[in-house]
Amino acid sequence: MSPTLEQLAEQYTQLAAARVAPAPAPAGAPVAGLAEAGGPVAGRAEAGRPGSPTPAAPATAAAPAAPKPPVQIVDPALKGYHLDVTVGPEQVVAAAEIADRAGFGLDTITGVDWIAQNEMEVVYDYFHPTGPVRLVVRARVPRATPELPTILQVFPGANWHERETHDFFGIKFTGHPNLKPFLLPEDADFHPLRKDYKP
Amino acid sequence: MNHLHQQPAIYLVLAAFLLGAGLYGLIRRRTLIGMLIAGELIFSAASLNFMAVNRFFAPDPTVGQIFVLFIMGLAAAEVAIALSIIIAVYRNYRSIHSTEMSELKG
Amino acid sequence: MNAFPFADYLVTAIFALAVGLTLVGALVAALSTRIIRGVSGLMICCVGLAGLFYFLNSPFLALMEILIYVGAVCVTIVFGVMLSEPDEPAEPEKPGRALLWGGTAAAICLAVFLGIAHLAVNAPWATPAKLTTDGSVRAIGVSLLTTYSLPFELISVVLLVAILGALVIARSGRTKE
Amino acid sequence: MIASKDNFSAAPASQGPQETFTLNLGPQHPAAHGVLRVLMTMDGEWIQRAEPVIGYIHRMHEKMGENRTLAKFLPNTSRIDYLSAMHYTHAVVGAVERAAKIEVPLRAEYIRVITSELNRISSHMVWWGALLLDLGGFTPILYAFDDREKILDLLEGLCGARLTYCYYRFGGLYNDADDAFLKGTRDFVQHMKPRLQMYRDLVTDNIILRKRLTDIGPIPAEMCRRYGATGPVIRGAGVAYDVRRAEPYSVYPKLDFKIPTYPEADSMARYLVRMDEMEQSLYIIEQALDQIPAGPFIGKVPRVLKLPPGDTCYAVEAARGRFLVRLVSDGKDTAYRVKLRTPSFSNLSLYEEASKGMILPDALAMMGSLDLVIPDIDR
Amino acid sequence: MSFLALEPIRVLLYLVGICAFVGGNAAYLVLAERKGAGRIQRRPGPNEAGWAGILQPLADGIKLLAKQVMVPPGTDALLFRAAPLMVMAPPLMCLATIPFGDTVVARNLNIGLLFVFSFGSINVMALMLGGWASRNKYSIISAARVVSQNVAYEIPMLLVVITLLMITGTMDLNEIIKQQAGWFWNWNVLKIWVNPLMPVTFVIFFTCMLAETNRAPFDMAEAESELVAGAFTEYGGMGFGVFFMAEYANIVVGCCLATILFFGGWQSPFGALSDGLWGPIWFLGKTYALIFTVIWIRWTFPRTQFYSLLNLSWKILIPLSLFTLLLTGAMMKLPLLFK
Repeated sequence: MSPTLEQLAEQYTQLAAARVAPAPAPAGAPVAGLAEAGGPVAGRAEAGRPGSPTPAAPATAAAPAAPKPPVQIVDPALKGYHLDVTVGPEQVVAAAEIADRAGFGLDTITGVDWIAQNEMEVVYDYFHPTGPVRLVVRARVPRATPELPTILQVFPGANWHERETHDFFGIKFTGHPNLKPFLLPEDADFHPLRKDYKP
Repeated sequence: MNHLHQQPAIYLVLAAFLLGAGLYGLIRRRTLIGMLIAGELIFSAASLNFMAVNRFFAPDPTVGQIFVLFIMGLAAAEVAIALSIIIAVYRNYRSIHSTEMSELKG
Repeated sequence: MNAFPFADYLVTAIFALAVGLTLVGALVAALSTRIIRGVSGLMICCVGLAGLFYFLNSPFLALMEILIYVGAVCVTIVFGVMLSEPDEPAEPEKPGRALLWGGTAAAICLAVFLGIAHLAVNAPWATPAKLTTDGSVRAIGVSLLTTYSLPFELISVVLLVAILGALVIARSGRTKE
Repeated sequence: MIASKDNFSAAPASQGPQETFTLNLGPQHPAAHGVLRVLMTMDGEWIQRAEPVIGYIHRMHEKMGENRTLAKFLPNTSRIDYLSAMHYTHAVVGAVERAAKIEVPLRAEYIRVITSELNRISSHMVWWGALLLDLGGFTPILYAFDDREKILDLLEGLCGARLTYCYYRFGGLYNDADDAFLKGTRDFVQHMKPRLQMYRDLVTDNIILRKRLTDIGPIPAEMCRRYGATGPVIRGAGVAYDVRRAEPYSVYPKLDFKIPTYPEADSMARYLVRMDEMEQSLYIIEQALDQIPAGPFIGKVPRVLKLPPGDTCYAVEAARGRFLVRLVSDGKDTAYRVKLRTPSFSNLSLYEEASKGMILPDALAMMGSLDLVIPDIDR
Repeated sequence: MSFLALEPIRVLLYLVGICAFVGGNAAYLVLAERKGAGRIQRRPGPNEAGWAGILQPLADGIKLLAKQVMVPPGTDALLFRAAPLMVMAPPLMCLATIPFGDTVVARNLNIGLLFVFSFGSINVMALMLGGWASRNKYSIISAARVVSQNVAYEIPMLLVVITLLMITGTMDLNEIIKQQAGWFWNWNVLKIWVNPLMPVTFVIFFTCMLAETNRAPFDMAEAESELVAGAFTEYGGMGFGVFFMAEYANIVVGCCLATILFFGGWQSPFGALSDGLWGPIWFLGKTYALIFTVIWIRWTFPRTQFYSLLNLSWKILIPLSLFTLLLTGAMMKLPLLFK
């Protein structure tokens, strides 16, 4: 029932290709990245132990500034997930829908504050209840106006995760009905996980 | 033989008082449950009268007691019905104040 | 007779207690603004009445009074109170109106009370009878099943109808939602 | 099962005249284990909407992870879910080892499995007692604590801590398991098997318990997936999802165990899953004790541990479900970002939808069957 | 001199004794409960105050007395204070008619059974007023539960009692005991030639008693994991203490009644040795055995769910007790057909 990794990669590649007018540069070569990066697909499901030597794409782990392909199949023994997808902020709902159709469950949503690039990264983790596939969807938003649509209508579980991310990073999930402070005090107007936060 | 508790007048006056209090409550109370309570007072007045007269003046002392038993049964039945009506009324009007349900529109 | 007069005083005191409970309970039931206190008043009144019934040589009815009025009627009323939260309206009547109506009602009730009390005190009652029976349960039971069997059956029918009626009325409100 | 938007709107679901009232359950309430507050909109005893309000003991572990070195951050994780500290340190240790490509000796991995499973049993025992406490049965928790005490003694002998263990180290363990521990564990397994049978006789087969839990609080598999509920919750919905099998880590692939699932998806299913899991954990411990090799207990680890830039995930099957650590590094000796994905957070997030229309005692029974640890939610 | 004259003295004297009995019982039953719970849970229970914790009730009492009775703002202060008194009065009254021995009885009414039930019914009202007056949502839910529960369980209980009334033909508690003289198979609970369902009747009675006294597994009123402390949530100090003691006093009354109705009261199990001081010994022995059963049940079972509790009454206990009632009637009247 669950689609194979390659089918998923294909779907996400199409999604990434459909992205129109990307704000940052990295979407320059959308389709190219798939085949090469997905080289060492064999043995992805078996070894979960760390330390098994695999020559898998060290490029993904490179400095975030370097342009990287939007869809990558990575070695789970090194990364802990199988598919690394980068989409535009407006595409997260579509990405979530693909994950939903493929039977993924929402693992978590979180942010990373890349203050050097003046960007915020929102990371959606998905796990699969029946297949051994894990999926990571990333989207980057500018640090000044961190906004992207909510995926609440696809995964209702995103409610709390998005609220938490909003708490910690100040990322606005447009369409979320209840973005009031969640883990922080009710009157909190700060976002402690931003790198420039000084308590 | 002139113990206080063997004077019929005391019981009868007390019964009259209960009746008066019940009447007053029935007039002045503005909620249905309040009126129900006042009604119970009037029932009690009747019971007390029955019992007193039965004790002191009746030839067969079981008659009054049986009547009081009947009154109690009726009172219980009345309360059950009245309360179910009150709850039904409350569902419809969101209020059980007697002044607020003066209209009888269907 | 008066081998131990203190006992007489005690009896009188208990009797006075019963009368007092009845009076106070009735007053609270009729006058208090909070409905829940009204029910408590009714309860107190019924306990007092039970005491009076005991003095009227009918312990059975005294206990029935407590069982039915306190254990059933008052509880049902409190339950109704809980379901419909009826405190007296927050905004009181206009004072003049309240005085007028309250005065009228009080006058009427006082008149009724005084009239009946006058009758009760001054009526040419026969002399109180000596205690014949102790109003035992057995006597009541026998007369219920012989002389008064028809009313007895009728009252059970009434109770049955009341139960069913209460069920029907209370349910119809539910299904309407 | 798609939750409509008005699930989250402020107004309660009912239309028409208001017959509802708000019940503020918690933050101090006997059934909220810890400081959980649930704002309930009730219609009589029926819950129209139950919104968990969390964050009362939020400690911002993630920020602490950014401010201290990885080795210093490690003890923090055992405070997140204080009932299954082993699993949580395991995840952090695993993530670091995965990112830094540290080889772990086999003996250390076996001891990790043994201690993890012991911790799982002790955690489930606390849950078992607490659930029965929620259901008004006071006695079982004391039996459970009696047995749990043995586990705590074993682990205390190993690492000195009784609750917030920090036994795992990057590349291995804090110290080697001595023979006393191994023998004690063997004895414990033998002791525990009849005890589990007694638990079953005393509690599981009790008709009142069955009536309290059967068909109460159904959480179907689809809802679990959409809310990300894992662990016994999703296994109680009939999905054999277990991180130990789905994303194998440590030496679990070498060990034989069943993933207990029950398709009923009700509270009883979740209850039975956990009871069976204790049995399976004992079985795993037995195997691990048989297979444990000799050798070093810690591998070669650089003195100053610096992770290569990039992100790494490591998930473990904690007692409450999937615990995921996401480490983002920028090449320094502290993590650039630590994300701790805790199972109770996701498991509780479905409470609002799942408890709709239940009556209060059932909703609390369901909450008990979710096995919540509040610091695990708040972090 | 009328029977009213001397009785009050006797009743008063006995009431003092009964107050002491109830007070001591309530205090020490709490200790017994805690000790029993400790025993069941393999822990010592209270063992600090005095030898083996024998002074624990005293310490508890002092602690409760020293605490302030808080009347929360917004409550009906009068009812709030009256409720604990109201809840304590009925068991005191009820015990006045309980015959502890052939002659050891405060006031043997010829309708003692009715007396116990009529005063027992005040208990509901008291709990309900306490819950309502607290103005606490848990308390109000609890009060509503108390009423539904007690109304539901009063019916099968009264039906069982009517069954017994048909068998014994009297409401005089001492008379009921005297009818069960002789060996223990003459106890009502074993009189299966009168009604083969007598043991079942006792089980119904006992279940109803547990429910009426709000004991686990039917402790819906308190339900500490759901309603915090139910109707007593807002009570502190001695207000709570009185509620707590009343619970135990009610258990004592209920177990006394069960002893009288089903286990031969002060009769010894083998016909002899039931007069004089032996009567109270047998009576108390049986009563405490039943009380221990109550404690035992509490610490063994989880609480039932409220609606299955009501279902148990309306769907099982009431039909069953009606059936035993009919069966008893039939078995009593059948021999008349063949005369």
